[in-house]
Amino acid sequence: MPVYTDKVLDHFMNPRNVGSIPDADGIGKVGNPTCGDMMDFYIKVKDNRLEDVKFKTFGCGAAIAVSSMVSEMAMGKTLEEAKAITREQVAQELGGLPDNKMHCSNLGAEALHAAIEDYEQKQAAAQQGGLACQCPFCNEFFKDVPEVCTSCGAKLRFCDECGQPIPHGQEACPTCAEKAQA
Amino acid sequence: MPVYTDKVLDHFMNPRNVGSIPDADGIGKVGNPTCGDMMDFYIKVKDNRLEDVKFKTFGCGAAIAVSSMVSEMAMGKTLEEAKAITREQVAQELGGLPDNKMHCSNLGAEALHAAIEDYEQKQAAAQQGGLACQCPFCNEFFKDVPEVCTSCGAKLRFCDECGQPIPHGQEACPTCAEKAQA
Amino acid sequence: MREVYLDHAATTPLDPRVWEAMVPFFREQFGNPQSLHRYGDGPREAVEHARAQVAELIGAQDKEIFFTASGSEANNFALKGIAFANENVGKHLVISAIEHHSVLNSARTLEKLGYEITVIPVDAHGLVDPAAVAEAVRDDTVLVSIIHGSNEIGTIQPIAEIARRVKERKRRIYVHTDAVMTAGTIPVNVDELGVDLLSLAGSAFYGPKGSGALYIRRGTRIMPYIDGGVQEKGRRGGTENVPAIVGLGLAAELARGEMGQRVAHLTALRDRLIQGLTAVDRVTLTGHPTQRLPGLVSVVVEYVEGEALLLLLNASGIAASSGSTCTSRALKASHVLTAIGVETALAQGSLVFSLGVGNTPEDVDQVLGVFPKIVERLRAMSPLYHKVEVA
Amino acid sequence: MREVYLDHAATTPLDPRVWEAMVPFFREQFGNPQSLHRYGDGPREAVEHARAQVAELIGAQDKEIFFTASGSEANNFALKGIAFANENVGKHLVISAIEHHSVLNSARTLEKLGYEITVIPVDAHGLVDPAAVAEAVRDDTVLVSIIHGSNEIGTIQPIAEIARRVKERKRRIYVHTDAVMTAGTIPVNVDELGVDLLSLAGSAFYGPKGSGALYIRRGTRIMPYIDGGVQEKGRRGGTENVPAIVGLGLAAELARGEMGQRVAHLTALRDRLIQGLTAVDRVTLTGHPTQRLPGLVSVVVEYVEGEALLLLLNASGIAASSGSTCTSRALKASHVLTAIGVETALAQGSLVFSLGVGNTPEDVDQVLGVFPKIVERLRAMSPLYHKVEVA
Ligand SMILES: Cc1ncc(COP(=O)(O)O)c(C=O)c1O
Ligand SMILES: Cc1ncc(COP(=O)(O)O)c(C=O)c1O
Ligand code: FES
Ligand code: FES
Repeated sequence: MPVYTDKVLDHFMNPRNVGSIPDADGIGKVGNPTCGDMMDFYIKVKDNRLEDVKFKTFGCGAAIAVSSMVSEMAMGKTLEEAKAITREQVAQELGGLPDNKMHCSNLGAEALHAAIEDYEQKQAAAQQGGLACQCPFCNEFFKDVPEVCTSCGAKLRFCDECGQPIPHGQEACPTCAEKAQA
Repeated sequence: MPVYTDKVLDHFMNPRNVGSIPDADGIGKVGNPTCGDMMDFYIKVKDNRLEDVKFKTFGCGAAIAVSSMVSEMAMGKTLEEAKAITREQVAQELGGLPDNKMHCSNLGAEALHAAIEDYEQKQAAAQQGGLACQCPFCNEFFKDVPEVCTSCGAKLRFCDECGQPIPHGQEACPTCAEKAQA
Repeated sequence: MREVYLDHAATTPLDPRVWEAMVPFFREQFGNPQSLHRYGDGPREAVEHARAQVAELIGAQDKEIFFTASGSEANNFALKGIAFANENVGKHLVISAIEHHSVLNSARTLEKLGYEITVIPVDAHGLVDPAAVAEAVRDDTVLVSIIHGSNEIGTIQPIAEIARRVKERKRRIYVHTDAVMTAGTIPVNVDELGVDLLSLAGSAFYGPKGSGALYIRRGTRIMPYIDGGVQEKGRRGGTENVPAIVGLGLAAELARGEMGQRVAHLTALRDRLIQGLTAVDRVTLTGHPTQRLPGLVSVVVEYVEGEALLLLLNASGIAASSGSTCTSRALKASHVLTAIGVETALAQGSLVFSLGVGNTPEDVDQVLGVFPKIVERLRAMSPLYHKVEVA
Repeated sequence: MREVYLDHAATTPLDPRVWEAMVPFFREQFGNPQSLHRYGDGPREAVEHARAQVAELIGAQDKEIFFTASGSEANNFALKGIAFANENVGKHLVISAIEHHSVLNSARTLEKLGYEITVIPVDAHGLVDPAAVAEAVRDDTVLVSIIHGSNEIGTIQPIAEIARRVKERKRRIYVHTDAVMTAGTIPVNVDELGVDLLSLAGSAFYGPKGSGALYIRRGTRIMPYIDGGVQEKGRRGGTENVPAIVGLGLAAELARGEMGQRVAHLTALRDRLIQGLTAVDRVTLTGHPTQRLPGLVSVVVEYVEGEALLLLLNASGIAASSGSTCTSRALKASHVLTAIGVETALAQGSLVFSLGVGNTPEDVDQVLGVFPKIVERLRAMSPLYHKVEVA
């Protein structure tokens, strides 16, 4: 009796949709390495449907399998359908997960939802008149780039290359790094 | 690894000198059934030597083997030699005893010594002029039979048959019982 | 000489089918069930299968079974685990006067640690009065622990009635039963008994030594007793003894399937043996005449000592046991015999024959053939016997 | 696929010679060692023989060996048995920050019961400073318990020096060491170590699961932990697991006889494996570079997670383990890695390969052949890795 079902192992050994999307329409990041898991989801949206979904995951076998499963489940779905994906559904699709790994399936759904939310906020921002800059801390949009976020008060740093804000405590610009990697 | 040595088992299975001596020169009784062990030793003495030794024992295998061994060791010895028999010697002769059974070998030696002491006291009493009666409680001798022991104050009862005192709390006369049994 | 084993209460032989099932887990399947790699897979599956087998034996859910290394460990776990976890509720426990030493001494240890213990007496047949237990329960009582079947006198307690009465008195009180002698031998169902905790041991029903389990009803507040890693859901640390657990599981399954036959077989032999033994002068049955373990025969033989009886029986090829002072390392007569009012002097002559599925009527006849002679021989040697005879 | 078992710290395979020695005690020799009849004789002798074998392994007297069912039980016994028995002396214990869970959680349980625990930190190599231990000892300290060899980082503690310093500070203080990883693997002598108590387990050196022992120096005041009958001189109740004890005994004898060869063999493989693994970028050894268990290789692989590594290694036929959060049921990173100052994020990538006598240079090569690819593959998937690469 292996800890994981065959389906989990298959998704772990042959994960679908690994990678990032340099010009993603939405990016969702959850977890952090201190807790042992971290997931980044990237989405491309077309006609309200997920045209492409990619992920990068640091985490256990379940975390990787869940990421893969979620990406597969979400692919091609409308945003509303994708938002309705729950961790129970993910676990069920995988043929079950050990009790103590249920939070991994939670993370997968969360990261996907975060990516969709990110997309929707950007859309909203665009509708609000092409706001140039978004605070990496509170997700508020600005037309002009302030020194300090007018919404949450965070001090903003910007990448010399692309001008995007760099999250607090990080050395490199995530936007450029994504591109360089792609 | 049986609990007992072959020698112990031999003495237990084929105990030497089991029985009582109706006209014993000395009787030694130790232990009581509540503690799980009780030994009676009977001796016949001739020319300061143990001419005959017999025993009755209620107790475990070790107790029976020890009784048998002690009777064999004592047989033919002078009283002084017999009094020098220790529990260690008994245990050694038996090839050893389990730790928690050492008290049984003690009992054996004690019962023998008690029988010799009984003999010596009777001798002393005889030398003191044929004292007729001995208190069963404190072993004091009397010329005339008192109602109450003048030494320890115990109330004495006597056998209707043989006139010997009957120990406290006992129904039958031990002296007659011995004879009836023999 | 024909050998007759009549000491199944001490330990049963291992069922060859159980043995066969254990073998692979000593060899290829040696992995640790906690391992994530392939070596852990088979052992883990086997442990969980065994858990289901044990659960089914006593009508429990799989998750309520926690493996231990012995019945004694299960009893320690139950008493101390409950006591330590429920200190804030109270520090009072109730046990009976005829518990196994692992319960009795656990209670004594708790006493030293500041707990209070009430010991419920038993009647001459060794029965606990459920009303007395209910009455002993107080506001600060956290556990009632009563043995199910006695290994010394065979009496089976009315646990269901005890549990019912106790819970009537105080709802949130835990009830434990030491079912080492009954689970796997007679029908035992945790819901019918109404208990929250139940101890069992594999070596009592043809399973391996080193195997045992504590049933813990869901929702029971208990502290682990062997602190350690994540094994047994963090409730019992230590690398799982996989072969022993596998053996316990199969032994449970076999016991469940064959229980009816086994009980009938044992009961017939038991009654035949009781009848023959008690036909000897001044040999009396101890424990309850009918409410007793199907394979357990316990008697008291007057004027002789138990160990000496055992040794002579052994010399005749018969293996039995005794609760006499001389057979106990502590050199004290059995507290169980004392509790049923057997005089200490008589308790010295206690004998216990415990039958097993492999015993036959011939075995019983062999005992009955030698028993009177052995008793006579020792009585002839006893300084107690003739005196009474004469009197 | 060629299978390579490199998880001997989790459990070792049973030595076939040990197995052979155990078999009779599952079959004809099934009796209870406490039985007075013939069925008890062989088992009793076997148990005492095993006691002598274990005693000899660690330079103890036979009477100082008490069998348990696991290393964890031995650790619980040591800590709680000493704590409960010496309450009148004091209620303070000293342990290190890198103890096994069975020691750590026993200490925590004692804390709940009103005892005070001082935890001594370790340096980056996982070493305890003897001076720090001596300083932590107070008038009310009853026990110092320091692990001998760590199953997670391999570091071997200077127990002799610790015991010396402690006894210098306060004479009547007990010193215990958890030697589960060392006894039977490297030379261990209770007098040279100067300890009063020492835990060991058979499954760590090719003995059976369900076997363990606590060494208790003569004159040590300790309470039984599993209360029960007279087994183990009243210090540990429960029917003796005879086959397991027999197996432990022979495993101890074999270990003593073959220790030199075994250590040489393991050390060579270990160093080859360490060298190969740490040649990969951002893979670092944890624990002490030289003062370490001969068969234990522990590393941290940056940017990837341990369980994922294990699963891919498993898919390549290699069985290993990890102290990452994801492999612990408690979902907390290993307290041992935290104690040696490994950042929690890095601790996620911990890997432990533990070698055994059956491993070969080919096994090491198989690991080194796949390891870089596996790391690369997971790093490619990791959201952490490229960021740092770029930075
Ligand atoms: C250092 C150490 N102590 C104690 C134990 C517990 O041993 P067991 O699993 O036999 O209870 C282990 C187990 O691997 C260990 O490595
Ligand atoms: C009623 C009862 N409880 C507990 C035990 C202890 O079981 P173990 O020897 O497996 O620890 C026994 C042992 O025979 C027993 O008869
Ligand atoms: S007479 Fe009881 S132990 Fe010997
Ligand atoms: S990512 Fe850690 S348990 Fe899944």
